[in-house]
Amino acid sequence: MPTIASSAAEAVAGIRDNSTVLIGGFGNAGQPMELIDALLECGATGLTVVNNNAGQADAGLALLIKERRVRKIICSFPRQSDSWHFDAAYRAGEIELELVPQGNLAERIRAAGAGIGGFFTPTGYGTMLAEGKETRIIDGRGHVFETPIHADYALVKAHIADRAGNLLYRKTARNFGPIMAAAATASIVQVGTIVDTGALDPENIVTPGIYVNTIVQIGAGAPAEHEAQQ
Amino acid sequence: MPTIASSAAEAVAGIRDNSTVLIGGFGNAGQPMELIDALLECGATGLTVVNNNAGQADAGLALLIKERRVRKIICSFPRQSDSWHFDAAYRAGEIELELVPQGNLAERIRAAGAGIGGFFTPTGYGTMLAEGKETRIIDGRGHVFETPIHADYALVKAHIADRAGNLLYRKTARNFGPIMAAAATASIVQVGTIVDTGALDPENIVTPGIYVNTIVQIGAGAPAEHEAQQ
Amino acid sequence: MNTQAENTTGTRLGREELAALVAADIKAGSFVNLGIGQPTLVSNYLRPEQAVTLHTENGMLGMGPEAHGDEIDPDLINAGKIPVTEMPGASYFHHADSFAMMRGGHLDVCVLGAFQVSATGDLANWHTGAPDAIPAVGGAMDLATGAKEVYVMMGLFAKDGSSKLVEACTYPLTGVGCVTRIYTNDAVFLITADGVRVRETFGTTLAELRERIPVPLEMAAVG
Amino acid sequence: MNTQAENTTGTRLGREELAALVAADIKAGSFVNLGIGQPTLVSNYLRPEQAVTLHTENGMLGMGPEAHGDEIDPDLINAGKIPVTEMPGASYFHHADSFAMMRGGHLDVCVLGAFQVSATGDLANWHTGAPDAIPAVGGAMDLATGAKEVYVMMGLFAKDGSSKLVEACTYPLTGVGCVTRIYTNDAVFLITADGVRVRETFGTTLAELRERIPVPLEMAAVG
Repeated sequence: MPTIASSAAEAVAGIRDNSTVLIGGFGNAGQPMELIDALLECGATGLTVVNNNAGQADAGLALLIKERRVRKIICSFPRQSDSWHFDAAYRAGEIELELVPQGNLAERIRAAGAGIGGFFTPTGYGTMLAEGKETRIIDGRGHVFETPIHADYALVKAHIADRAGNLLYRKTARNFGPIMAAAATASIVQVGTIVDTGALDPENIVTPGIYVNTIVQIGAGAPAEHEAQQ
Repeated sequence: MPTIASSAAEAVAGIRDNSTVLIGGFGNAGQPMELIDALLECGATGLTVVNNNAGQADAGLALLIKERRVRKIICSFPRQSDSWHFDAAYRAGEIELELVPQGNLAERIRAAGAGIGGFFTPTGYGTMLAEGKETRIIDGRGHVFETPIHADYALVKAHIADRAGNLLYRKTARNFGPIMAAAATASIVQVGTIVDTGALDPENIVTPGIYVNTIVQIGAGAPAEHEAQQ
Repeated sequence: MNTQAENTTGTRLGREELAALVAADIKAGSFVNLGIGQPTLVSNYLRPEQAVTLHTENGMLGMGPEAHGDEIDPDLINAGKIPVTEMPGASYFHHADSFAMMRGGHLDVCVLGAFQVSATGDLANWHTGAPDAIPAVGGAMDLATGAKEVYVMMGLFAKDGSSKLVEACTYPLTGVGCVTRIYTNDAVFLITADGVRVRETFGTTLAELRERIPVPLEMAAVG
Repeated sequence: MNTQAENTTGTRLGREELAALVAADIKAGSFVNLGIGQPTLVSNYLRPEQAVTLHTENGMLGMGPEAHGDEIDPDLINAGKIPVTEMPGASYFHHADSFAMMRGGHLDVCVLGAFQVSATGDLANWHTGAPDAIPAVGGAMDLATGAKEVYVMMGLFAKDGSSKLVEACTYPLTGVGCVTRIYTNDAVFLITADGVRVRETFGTTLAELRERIPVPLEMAAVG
């Protein structure tokens, strides 16, 4: 059974220095903004962060980077028009970047949750992102060996949770949430709504509660037209 | 867009000799019995079949094996109290058996659909089922290298399809269906009900229509209390 | 650990008592997979306040008791292909997701039967190794490899009187170094990095066990 | 293939005409991913009767046109982070499932921009290779590697007049041997096992192209 925290601050209070933290979201969709803000407030530093991007503008992950809390970032697309805090930290040599093709990033996170020790993927073969990596020709096609990305924590935004931790997401805000929840030792999830156990149709659960450790309800959450079905 | 076949016979008519065929189901749940019967009728032989079991009693896959249409079976649990047709074929040396731990079987099928060239799994390490296979110690733990199981066809039973091929399953009848549909060049799906495109909630689709080539509606299908939501 | 204070009770445990003991040892809130056969009995002794969630590897969390009469739904079965029921908070998923859950170490406890367990926790429970046997493994290797804790329930002695707790398994292995506890009618054993420890005995003594079991045995420290 | 009968038209294609040409070439019923930038224009020219299903790698099949006004939903965006809409028959899935769909070869066509394409279909479209550039790859390598057909849309010549269709890419590669067609304002090229074939030209000739492009060129057989 997950813990239900009363605030984002309480939800992230256990995050220690030098942790690896998966942070969900693609653009603003599915980004656990209140949990990231709370992580900034709690002061944990020396973090390894895994996210599709490396922060945008002056909010969320960008502020964590600005404050030099992030020692290393593993992501697919750091450089954006408004990634100035990452750009500055990177050019100053104050953040380590591991650049991973987006699908390899997703599959490596999935592998961690699924107990896979590593896998061969065709993506990236023959490119500079495969340099130094083991390669293998399988059925005539070049493949690169990629390893799982395990993490101490995942910060995830979902739409609705029940008290058993089962999660529903909303549209393309689903993105990295389900695989990150499964890959972390402890998953911390912010949701718009918490409903009683039994209120969600078991056929439609996207993240089973086994992957969820802490839930916190934040604000009015996402639009409410997608209600729990039963 | 999938083809909507008017009968199981029409749905399987394209299956050629020496094909590899994934067959869904765990026990009777999710077993595409009418498609298997039609496969028996259509006469295709020299098949490689992938299923969790190797047929039970005097029906379905057991009859395919009895008629010596199956050259090789890849499965996790062939021997059961009523697997007499498999037992006889096996003892006569008339069927090849590739025995795979159930989770490795599922992951190998998933890998085929996901374009993964192979993966290291801890399951089976140090056992006779790893003999002759590549092994590797990863983070202090023994792993076995397993390869994807690609197939020409998948025979799957789902609960409801829309005309775009999106599928819902029912309870534990989901089992191998979604990963088999993704792993085959052509997926043939029997369902209880076909609804118009747009009648299913996009949040709840289990198998997206991209993985479905042929649909056939069979009988009254499964119990109807789990209706399409929108 | 609530039974460690009294390391020996007067009589050998029956089948149901053993299931009750395993059930009582499972921590509240655990996610558990119970293997086919004797381990399934454990579910009868889980108390609602333990809030244990049962996993069945054919794609479900929140499995309820066996279904009877009108409850029977052919689409809702467990790994032993027995009709079961659904608890509030249940979820369904496909086979790859289900075994990912196991392999990924998300289940707290898995309870399995066994032919033999070695002093280092190797498990043999899927194949007799007889030359004419048709092998069938199912999910046994996945279960043995995946769960955080693997509890074995078995008779301590084979029909010929030989110990099933052995120095090294002679039957084909299911998993290497995976078993953490062995529950038998005669005693409970803990497999530790320092060797096999006897947590408690039922109608027998450490000395008697040492005579019949070809593995160094010590009593567990009482905690 | 409907344009093969007339291999040359009078004038260089505009941006919109090129998008229309690509759209017309996509087979009915295809599953297609349109890359960020110029390829996105193609969606404006897909006809409803083509029944093309659009994939966006951030977890959706059945993506509709860009959302405007009240349609805008911050939870429904495309890979370029632009609000979009949902078509009947859409489905949502997580990132690993979405890229499994791509990597597994289930998309019929992916349309991408490019810095350079080689005569053997190598693609360079993610990184200028400038020493001070901060690299960002996103889903480019996954798209290039996964789709059954990779169509590139690009200007044929760089600002300095050099050909972007090259013998070997000088920019860092996105994928090896993955491009099957190149759509430019001047000509359409097919990458075949026998070399580069010119399917049609727009306001130029094979002879003119041969002068400026450092790759052996032949006209495609008209079929």
